Amino acid sequence: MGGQLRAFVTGLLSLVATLLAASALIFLAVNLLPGDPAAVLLGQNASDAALAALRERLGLNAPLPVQYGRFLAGALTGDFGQSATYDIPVTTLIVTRAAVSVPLALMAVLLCVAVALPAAQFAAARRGRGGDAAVEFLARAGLSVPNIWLGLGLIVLFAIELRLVPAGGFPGWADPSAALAALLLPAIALAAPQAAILTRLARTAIVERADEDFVTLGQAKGLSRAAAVRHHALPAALAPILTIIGLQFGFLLAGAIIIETVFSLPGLGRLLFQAVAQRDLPVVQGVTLVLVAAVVVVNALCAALARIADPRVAR
Amino acid sequence: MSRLAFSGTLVLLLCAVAALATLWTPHPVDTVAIGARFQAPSPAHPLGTDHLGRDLVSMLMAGAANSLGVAAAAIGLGAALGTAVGLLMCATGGALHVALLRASDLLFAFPALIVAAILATAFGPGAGVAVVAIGVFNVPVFARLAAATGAGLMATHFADAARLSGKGEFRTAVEHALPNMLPVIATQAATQFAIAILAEAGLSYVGLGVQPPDVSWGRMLAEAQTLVFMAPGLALWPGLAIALSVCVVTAFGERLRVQFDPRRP
Amino acid sequence: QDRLVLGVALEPPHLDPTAGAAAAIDEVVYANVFEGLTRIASDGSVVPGLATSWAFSDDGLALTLTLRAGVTFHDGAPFDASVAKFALDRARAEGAENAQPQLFAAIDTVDAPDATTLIIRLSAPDADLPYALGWGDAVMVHPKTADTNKTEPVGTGPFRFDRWRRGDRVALLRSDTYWGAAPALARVEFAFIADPTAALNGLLAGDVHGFTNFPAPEALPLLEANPALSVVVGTTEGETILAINARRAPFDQLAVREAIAKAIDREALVVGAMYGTATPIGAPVPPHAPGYVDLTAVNAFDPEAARARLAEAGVTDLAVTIALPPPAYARRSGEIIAAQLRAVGVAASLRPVEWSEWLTTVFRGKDYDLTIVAHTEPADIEIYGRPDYYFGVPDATLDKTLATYAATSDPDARAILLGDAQRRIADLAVNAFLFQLPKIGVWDARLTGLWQNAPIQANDVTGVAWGAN
Amino acid sequence: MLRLDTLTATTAAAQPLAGISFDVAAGERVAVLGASGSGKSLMARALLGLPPPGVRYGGTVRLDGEDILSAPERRQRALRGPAVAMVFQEPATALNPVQRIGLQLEEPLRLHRALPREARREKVMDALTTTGLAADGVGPERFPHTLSGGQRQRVALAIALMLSPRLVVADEPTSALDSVSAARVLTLLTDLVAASGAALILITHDMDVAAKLSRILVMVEGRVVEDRPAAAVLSAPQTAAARTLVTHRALTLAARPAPTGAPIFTASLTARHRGNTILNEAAFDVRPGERLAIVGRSGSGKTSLMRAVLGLLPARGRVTLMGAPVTPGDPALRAAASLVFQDPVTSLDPRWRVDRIVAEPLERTGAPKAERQALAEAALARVGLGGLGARRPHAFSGGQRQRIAIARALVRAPKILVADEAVSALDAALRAEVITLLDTLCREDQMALLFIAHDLGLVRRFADRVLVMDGGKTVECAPPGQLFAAPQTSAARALVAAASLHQTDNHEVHRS
Ligand SMILES: Nc1ncnc2c1ncn2[C@@H]1O[C@H](COP(=O)(O)OP(=O)(O)OP(=O)(O)O)[C@@H](O)[C@H]1O
Ligand SMILES: Nc1ncnc2c1ncn2[C@@H]1O[C@H](COP(=O)(O)OP(=O)(O)OP(=O)(O)O)[C@@H](O)[C@H]1O
Ligand SMILES: [Mg+2]
Ligand SMILES: [Mg+2]
Repeated sequence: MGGQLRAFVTGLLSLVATLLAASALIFLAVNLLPGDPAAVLLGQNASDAALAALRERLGLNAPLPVQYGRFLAGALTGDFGQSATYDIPVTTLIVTRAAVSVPLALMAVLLCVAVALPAAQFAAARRGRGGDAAVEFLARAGLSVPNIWLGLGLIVLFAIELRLVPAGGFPGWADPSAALAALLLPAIALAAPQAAILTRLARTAIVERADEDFVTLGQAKGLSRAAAVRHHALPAALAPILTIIGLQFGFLLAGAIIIETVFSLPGLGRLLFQAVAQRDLPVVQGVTLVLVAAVVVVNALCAALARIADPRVAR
Repeated sequence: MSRLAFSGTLVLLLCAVAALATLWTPHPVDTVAIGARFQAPSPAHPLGTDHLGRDLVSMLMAGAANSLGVAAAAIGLGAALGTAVGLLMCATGGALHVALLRASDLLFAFPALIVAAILATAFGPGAGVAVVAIGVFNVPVFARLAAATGAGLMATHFADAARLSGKGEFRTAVEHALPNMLPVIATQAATQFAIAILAEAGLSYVGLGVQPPDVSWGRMLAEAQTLVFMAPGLALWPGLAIALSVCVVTAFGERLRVQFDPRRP
Repeated sequence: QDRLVLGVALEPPHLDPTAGAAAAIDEVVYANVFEGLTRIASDGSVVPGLATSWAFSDDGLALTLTLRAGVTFHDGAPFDASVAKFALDRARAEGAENAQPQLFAAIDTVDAPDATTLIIRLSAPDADLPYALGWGDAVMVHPKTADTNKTEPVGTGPFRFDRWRRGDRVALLRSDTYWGAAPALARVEFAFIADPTAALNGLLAGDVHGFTNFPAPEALPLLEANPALSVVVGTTEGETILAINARRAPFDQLAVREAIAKAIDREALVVGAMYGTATPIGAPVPPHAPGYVDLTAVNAFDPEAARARLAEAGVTDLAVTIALPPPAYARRSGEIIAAQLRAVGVAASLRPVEWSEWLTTVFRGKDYDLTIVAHTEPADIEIYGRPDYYFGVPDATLDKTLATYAATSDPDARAILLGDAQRRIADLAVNAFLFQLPKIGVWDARLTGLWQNAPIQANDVTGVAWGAN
Repeated sequence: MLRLDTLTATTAAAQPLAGISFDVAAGERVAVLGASGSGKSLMARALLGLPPPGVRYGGTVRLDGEDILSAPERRQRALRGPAVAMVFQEPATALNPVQRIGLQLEEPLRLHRALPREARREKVMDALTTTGLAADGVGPERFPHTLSGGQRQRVALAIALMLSPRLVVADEPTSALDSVSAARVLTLLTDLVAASGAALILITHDMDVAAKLSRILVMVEGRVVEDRPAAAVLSAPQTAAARTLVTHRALTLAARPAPTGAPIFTASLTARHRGNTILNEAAFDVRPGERLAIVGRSGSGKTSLMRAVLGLLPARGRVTLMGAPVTPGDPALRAAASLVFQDPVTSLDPRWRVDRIVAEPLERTGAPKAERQALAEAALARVGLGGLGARRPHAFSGGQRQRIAIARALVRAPKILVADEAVSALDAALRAEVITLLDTLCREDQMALLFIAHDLGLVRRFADRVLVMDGGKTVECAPPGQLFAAPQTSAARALVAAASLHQTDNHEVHRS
């Protein structure tokens, strides 16, 4: 127990250290960039006095270390300050955007897993035969098609031609079915390449174990090849697969900017992107921190799950 | 011809086209001829012309040079740095090892597009920024791989033998772990190269990739988006070019993996 | 049907038009949520708003306005002269967050002798004041709600604010307390769609009913062919220019600036970058403005002459960088202009920049060679007389003409002065003038009442209705 | 009962089984012997009709007249488990690492017997009891990684016997185990199979094991070259292959005087790893020319002790070299002592030329390159590989590779050679070759030899003294004669008992 507590505490400390490093890095980077949020807000005809007043109000006149200190102090209480552009609490902004990004990433991961694991297992059980080659072909195709293309194709087919779902935008969670419909196409477009990657990696992971004696033993007990792969090789390969899924989730959460743009979804990725363009430092800081934290936490979670899936990994 | 040789030949062919384009294209790609835009395929322009009247074949060739060049440079950067970091992790223990591990995790957690956005604002968007952004994203990938592979190699008896010969950890890592992990690194590099081609397209889509007057497949694709209904070829060809090269390169990577697979019969 | 979803390209940072430069704010709230004392109509004329009438004193140093009675804000607070005085004083205060302080520069004091009379006293005559009062930056706000308008705008307009899902849309609802005729629409949503492809898809899929400013002119042939959609190309107040930094050698030489102007094929540019929807210009005045002079023949496209001018100036191996802000017109024009400059031997490279960087580096820092931008403020030729503006060639003649123009209120005299100013600017090749930015409206063919032109950056939906079919 | 008729196995490139025919009667117990790669495992898998990927079987495998190979998949599955069962070689991979053993034991029952859950549970508990696992405190809730190798093999055995099959095929079930565990598993296997009346086909490389079964099959390159009663094969092998297998059990070593003089090397070390004590004041001393054998069951700390002495494993304690104290891993110590690893495959960097590998220990001595080359060449010549330095390790056989490793260890003319199971991965012929070389070195160069061995037969013949380890401690040290005759500690007694199980009367010790 003591060991576990220690591991937990060191894990927590290293998470905090990671976040500190991330925040310092992003703070410095954004501050060194040319461009001034006050100028963006007030435009070409603003007077110098008005600019100075706004800069003061936004807290941009304080020395950098002081600004950073303020930011840290706020972050500790979950308060990332006011957005310079929107003039509302960054936390509120993150929460509303996360209401799009998190479900989108979750849907994509679910889709991805739902497609990739059966496909991988199917291919692994038929290694070197037609089914395997077909899965490999599809996976490679899925990986190769540029994301933008796929998104556009889905929109043209399902939104413009068939009018089944909207082409973009997000109606909010007040009407859950409308919200899910709005996220469906983006989730598919987002999931496709990831599913292709996961299929190939999972197939390899399963195949690596499919030759082990315990899988053959399953067959020697009277299981069919496919069942032996399903019951024995797949569970044994689950730990590395979970690790991959964890990495993918992090990527989907933060890396969906292109899909968010194509489907004009108000997600975290686009918020962050726009905040960089507008030098909205509190938002850049807050969102980056939340994303990095989410990635680290999700990866830790998947590592924990992997540990459950494979008792050998547990220390 | 073996499948490895076949896919290798295709990759070489791709590179040859890209290399050729840096010296010569059938038509210039840095001039515009508005009067000649949206031309249908003809003997002079086998795939027609784009929205600025430029020859699509020439654009695809020039695009290959930039798209593949960015991908190759980025993976070169990522693989070299990542492998070095991974080796360092193998050769060190204690605080430095943990620090490197954390730093690599941190890099991995950072949204790559944001790194690109920040770099682009600082230095102006362009091929260089794309290379660095994609490269940085790849550093932890290779660092992890090198560290994991290297950890196994550093635990082998031949590494022990090197230690018993009086060599330090670092020298052992360089002399024994590094050469033995190269096949794994090369295989991963092929896969990452394919992903980098897609990443370049993505960066171009949000305006952070190669900038005009330079051409890249991603930029061509992005610019053709609103024209799909009127001039579908403008989106079709660069998309196909991306898809095919990703396909060819992943196939090559897969073949390499099989080739180096110790379990290969 | 009484619901309208209108697509707009950019999301406003907040919804207080008196505290920000973003046109996106006005595009949502101007005339819909907030009203000014006067109001700019779809033809660009000044019409009564919350003031029913106004008159200058004979010396032109006082403007007396009669205010509409019985007007209330959406929260029930009454509007009267004291509120108007507050709103104007707030907007023009030293250090106020107002983006257009020059509008109020001439105002000395504001008096509210009774509930429906407002007297504005000026320190110098300003014939444009009634027009200025019609800007979004001069709308009426209530002291109680002024500070919260950014997130919860409360105005006197026909629509009240409902909700804003950031990153997605702002929704407005018909106001029951509006003083005027109730609008036909019960609910208006402004959906923010920045990506041209997404805009096109949204339109084709029926997610949005229209764009007053459609971002993808290249798609117009497709949309025009669609009977369910109306395509209405109008004009804006945006003169798109290739600004030249005359502070920097060799652009301080007239010959070099002329060479640059002559290198540009505006016809090709208008076709290539704007798909023929724009009108070429030769000076910074919109073709639809009174007093406009067609000066496109001055420094018309002539690559040979451009080369010759450069040789004359002794400039060889000229390398320039064109800073390009984010709008598509700038990025697309940049690519074509760079190619055209290369054709006359000028090595042009492009540097895409974000607005934040453009404003600090190019606009305030004046650190650039060339840049492409549209100056969208209405009647803004006065910027050519500003001594420390980011572009401009010092010229006493021009300064004098512009000063006289500002102080003159007689329309005919103004037109003559404006013509002189245009000619002088064109002759000096202060900038290379490209085209008047079009307003490309695409909307459901059943909609009526949307503006064709954009004399002001706004989407006044007060008069919009769904047609019969 | 079982009849193989011209069984072949074909791959894309070769025919690893070239027509095998033999019969096995019900209850018969057959040993299959053969060099590595001779096709034993492929033959075994044919009995289940489970070719490895890329392999096709031809011919017939009839079980009570029914051909397993040509039967439909459904029928094959019905036979696997109830009729034929298999035990695999490697305990580390034979069980699903992520499933509790109870489930794995239950699986055959679920697949082939319509039993209620309770009944299945009961049968699982029975199986755990009969295999002695219950007595070890192993319950159905355990995961394989929490079991020792021997315990895992017993679980695998229990799975195989769960449905009382008519034929049990065991593919080297004990070769990865230490002698104590191996003896236990083997006894259990033969006892349980005998009790159930099943036929047994046991693949092994251990003559001593084969000697106890009724029949021996010897395979060479995919053929059965000898098929006779065990006693007959052992006493009068007919083929060259069988002869090699039998004769190399006895090794002829030259007589030598008992080593004398002061210890050249002493150590007493303690090492911990993640809170576990792996070495607990393990101590030894060794004289010039002496061969000190280190024995003990798996995990007792033998390898750890060697690594600690050479500084490859952090440890505390005292080490003296020629009377002077040194730290573990001291350069002087590394100059004087060399190590030969257990596995010739992983101890040579596959990407290096052999002469570079052999010269590696000289790199830090400052000797000029030409001299290093010459020394390396001399060392290679000494192990009989002169002139082959330009090749890379993959171009050598297993025995040759181990000789390269020895050449590397010898290149600095060490006073002490440490060998960690240096011969256990080699087949009998190669083993003899290497041992002869080591023997020569000890005699001629007065080199002290510390060697770890599982093969107690070898220890008895070759060692001057035997050091017994248990739980990280050195518990007993005595000359082999004394130790085998009168073991003092329980650890030593267990080892000796296991050895005598293996040891048959015809095991001769030659000391001429
Ligand atoms: N899946 C396979 N594909 C191709 N060849 C194979 C395959 N499996 C085994 N072989 C070949 O068949 C031959 C016999 O292999 P097998 O595993 O039966 O040997 P073995 O006698 O069991 O050896 P060992 O004692 O090392 O276990 C070898 O040459 C091997 O390379
Ligand atoms: N790197 C390590 N990590 C964890 N445990 C270790 C490590 N090295 C050794 N041990 C533990 O130390 C103990 C002794 O191991 P060692 O390898 O010395 O045994 P051994 O006697 O050589 O066994 P074998 O005969 O199986 O080779 C074992 O319990 C082992 O699990
Ligand atoms: Mg075998
Ligand atoms: Mg050992």
